[in-house]
Amino acid sequence: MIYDFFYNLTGSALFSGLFVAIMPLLTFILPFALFAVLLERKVAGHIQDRLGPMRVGYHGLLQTVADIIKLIQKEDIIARENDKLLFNIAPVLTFVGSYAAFAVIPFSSIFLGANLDLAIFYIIAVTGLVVVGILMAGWASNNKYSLLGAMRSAAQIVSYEIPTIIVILSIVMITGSMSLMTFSENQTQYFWNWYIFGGPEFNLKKFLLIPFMFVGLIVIYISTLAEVNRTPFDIPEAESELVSGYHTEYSGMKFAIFFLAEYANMFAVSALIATMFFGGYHSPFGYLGNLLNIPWMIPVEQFFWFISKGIFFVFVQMWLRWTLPRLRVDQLMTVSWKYLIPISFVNLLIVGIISLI
Amino acid sequence: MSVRTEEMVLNMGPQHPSTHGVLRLELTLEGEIITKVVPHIGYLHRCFEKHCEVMTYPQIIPYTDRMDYLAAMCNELGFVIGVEKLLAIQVPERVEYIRVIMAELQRIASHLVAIGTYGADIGAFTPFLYCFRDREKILNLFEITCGARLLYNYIWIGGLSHDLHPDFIRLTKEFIREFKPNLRELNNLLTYNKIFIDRTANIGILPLETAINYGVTGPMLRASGLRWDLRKDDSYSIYNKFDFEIPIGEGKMGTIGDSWDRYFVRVREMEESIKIIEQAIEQIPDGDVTAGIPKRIKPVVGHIYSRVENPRGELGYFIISDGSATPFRVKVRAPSFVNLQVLDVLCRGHMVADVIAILGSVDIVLGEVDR
Amino acid sequence: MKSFEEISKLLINQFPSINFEIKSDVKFEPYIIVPPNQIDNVCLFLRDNIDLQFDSLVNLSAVDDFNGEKTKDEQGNDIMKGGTLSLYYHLESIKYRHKILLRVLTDRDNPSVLSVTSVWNSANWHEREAFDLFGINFINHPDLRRILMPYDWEFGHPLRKDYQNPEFYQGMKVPY
Amino acid sequence: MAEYIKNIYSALITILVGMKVTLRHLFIPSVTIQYPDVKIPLPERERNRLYVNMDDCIGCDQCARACPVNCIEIETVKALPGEDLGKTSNGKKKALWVTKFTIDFAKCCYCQLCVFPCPTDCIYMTYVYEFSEYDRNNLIYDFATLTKEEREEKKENYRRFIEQKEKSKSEKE
Repeated sequence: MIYDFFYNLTGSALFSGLFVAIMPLLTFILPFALFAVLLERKVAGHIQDRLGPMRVGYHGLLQTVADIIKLIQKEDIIARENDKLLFNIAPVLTFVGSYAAFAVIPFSSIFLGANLDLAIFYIIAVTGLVVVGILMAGWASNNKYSLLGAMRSAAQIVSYEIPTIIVILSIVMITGSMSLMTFSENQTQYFWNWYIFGGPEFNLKKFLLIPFMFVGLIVIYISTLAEVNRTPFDIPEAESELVSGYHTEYSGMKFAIFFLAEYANMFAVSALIATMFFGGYHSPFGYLGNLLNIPWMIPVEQFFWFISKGIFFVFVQMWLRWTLPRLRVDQLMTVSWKYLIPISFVNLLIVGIISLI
Repeated sequence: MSVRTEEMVLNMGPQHPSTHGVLRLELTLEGEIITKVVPHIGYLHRCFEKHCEVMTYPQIIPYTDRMDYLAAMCNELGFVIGVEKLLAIQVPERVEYIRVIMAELQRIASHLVAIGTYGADIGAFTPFLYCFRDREKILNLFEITCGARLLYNYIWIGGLSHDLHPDFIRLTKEFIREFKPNLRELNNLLTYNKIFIDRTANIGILPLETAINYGVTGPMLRASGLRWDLRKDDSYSIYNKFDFEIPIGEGKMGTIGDSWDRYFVRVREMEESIKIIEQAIEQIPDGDVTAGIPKRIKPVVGHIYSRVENPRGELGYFIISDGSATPFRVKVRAPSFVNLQVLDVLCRGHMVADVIAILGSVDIVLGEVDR
Repeated sequence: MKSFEEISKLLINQFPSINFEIKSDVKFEPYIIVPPNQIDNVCLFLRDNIDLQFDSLVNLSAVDDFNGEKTKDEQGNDIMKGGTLSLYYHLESIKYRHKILLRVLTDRDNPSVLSVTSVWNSANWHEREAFDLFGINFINHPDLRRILMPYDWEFGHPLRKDYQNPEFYQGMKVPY
Repeated sequence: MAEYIKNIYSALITILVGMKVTLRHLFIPSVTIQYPDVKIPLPERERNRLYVNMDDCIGCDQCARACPVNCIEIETVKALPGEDLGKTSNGKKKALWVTKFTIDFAKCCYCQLCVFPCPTDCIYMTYVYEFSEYDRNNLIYDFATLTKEEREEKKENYRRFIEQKEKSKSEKE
């Protein structure tokens, strides 16, 4: 959508392609990251009966801006023993891994980077880059703790990729296509058409699907938690054991990029779940735009609903972080291989059978 | 074909976020599994025993606070009971009651720190702040009575420095009323949490014979299944007037004597301490607390070993007096110093992340280990 | 639950060759003086005997009796010659709840005692502390090195009564 | 298989219970205060910085002896027979010039052992707890009220008074 809009506006494929690539970053991820860091600290504070940041700005609203400024003017230390090239590429790679996924996520019917038919396939491939970035960071910092942290998180992300893919497969089976746009289109207006409640058509299949959709949701939510390295799977930055894992040696702007990558990844994953199960940018109760028949109002409403669903899931991730203790590395592997993968396979099998009816 | 893994020595500490103070653990690892743990201590050695040889008896009490700084009241109580035995003086009834209330409040506060930091070590940060929020109320109680929040110098030889504050009793009742639901809430949040149980059950199992042979005491010994508590077995002060039971490890979530048992024994001990405080508040008599304090303390020549149930174990003072106003020698049997020896036996065959879990369940305070 | 007399009688007829000194008139806690080279056999017997079963070493404290004759060294601070260091062993039986106090005397100049770590493991660190702060050498102790003081502290043993603080330790002024 | 199902079930239930607890706390008002703007009122037995009321101090050195860390240093000069030093608030006659009364708050451990033995209750603890300094020596507070010259002068005429006494005694023999 946006690409064609800019293409016939400017006529040059290069410029419009470039602009489409930058658009999500400038308009969405940076403000979201600013907001998410503050939200995390406020949520953590109020869960623990304290206030969270209150000093900078009214009720701490400018806290993240202050953090960013602090990190920018901090010295960017590169140790003598570090592998310079890898050390610098690592943070960029982890950020690219999560940022590239935004290209295909439909924020609303018109606001979409590129309408790929293989959108889901593309997202899974791109988020694989994050593993490479983390391994690079761990290896390049040339210190015992970072190496241990990097190896652990690489093993964790790879082993949690499998249940995610299997659950995505079960959704793809139902909708028949891999493009996120068709996912959202199928789950039209009202919430009972969402996939979590069995999809758009009214028949026996819908009611049979509901329990397995819930199982799928739980499995994919847990495994995406692990992919984003959030509690209870935040072993790479396990402060108490490995003194914050692979990004121990990073400081200044590089550390800020790692931080940004984490929050971008968090939202990408929540957006994915919202699109797959909770009807993407569709509002649960129909559009105000239709009632007052103002046509341009609908995309704005869709944008709002999409953002609120994403932020709700990000909030649940934060809520989990301040409730649960951390799993050990081998327990983490048993959860993935012995519990999540078998369950998701069985789920896939049953959903497959149901979708044949 | 066994994979030849080359041994890797990992130094944890002395300024590591979860070693509860300045303790350096030298771990020899094979891959992720630990083969040997050598604790290096002495970073916080302030030669308490050398100070005692030049200080008069009342001047030593502020020093005893600084040994186990999380249970200062119990340290003072141990020393003061020893000196009172040397002087063979009998303390008025009201002083005994206040000392029991203060020791039990201090036990709850110290266990709250132990449980809070244990949760934080495993990764759950929220229970740590809930525990410290409750502990603040106890510190306020201490503050209105004797003025200080952590190191009190409140229990003197022959009496106390101040009498109870007029509304101390009301505030203590209020604290107990608020604390019971908080304790249940903590259990829901942490104790029965499946991830917490997975991280602590069957980790660092301490069999009873090894525990006794290594001289381990306190919640660690009780978690291994032995009902041994100095308040009942070697009853000092007026603990025989209160009925409370001694919780021991039953291996509910794993085998008897694992880290979960040590944690859960401390949680149940807090409930018992509340029972003691409630009974003590009802039966507290009136009387003057500062009358019995002797002006000049010159005990007769002799030696005495007095011991007290500190939240971490048996705290013993071996005091030798040569008749002068300063003790000839004071040797302290610090519970954390003895309990730390078992760490090597507990950690064998576990992973690095478990060392943190085991160290948290052993609950040591470095001020007491290094003296 | 055995009283002090019964235990000392049992000890005497178990080890006729060793001459124990029974001190029961001492203030507050009677004790038995055991020669340093026999301490581990005595402790092994105390632990393994059926009706004694002293299975836990509660406390092991070293004391500088400072009873030699005082002499002045060149800087004028007094140095002790002769005299004894004594070790007090507090033993307790968890089963029978009875307690006993043993005392071992070694001379101050080169104190050496048999280690009881083989009997109770808790003695390991207690003995290392006694070695570190008093200089008592424990024979066949698993790894006898300093525990509280820095490992390379070569200015003597701090808890002795005639201990002098060094001026500098690795370039740092010691008396702050 | 039952074990497998039980694990999953107990994991989900305990996580949900834990989340219920933290959700409830999200709406409970926070217990913390914004320190520099809001300060907690201190109880009246609070033990913070010491204060010495010098015109009550008779220089008896009880507090210095009672202090476990020897952080109080007092030097006094005997008053000459003729001099009148005035009375303390509770009517005790003062006989010593206190030329030096310093408390080193870097060493003080705030144990309040010095407050109790003071006969005229002139040393007591105040509510001031924010007195940190950049330089450790600024923490040595000097409470003596005599100026530098007066201290020299007191020492001077006391020494002269002693010599006079020696001279008169030696003349008497």
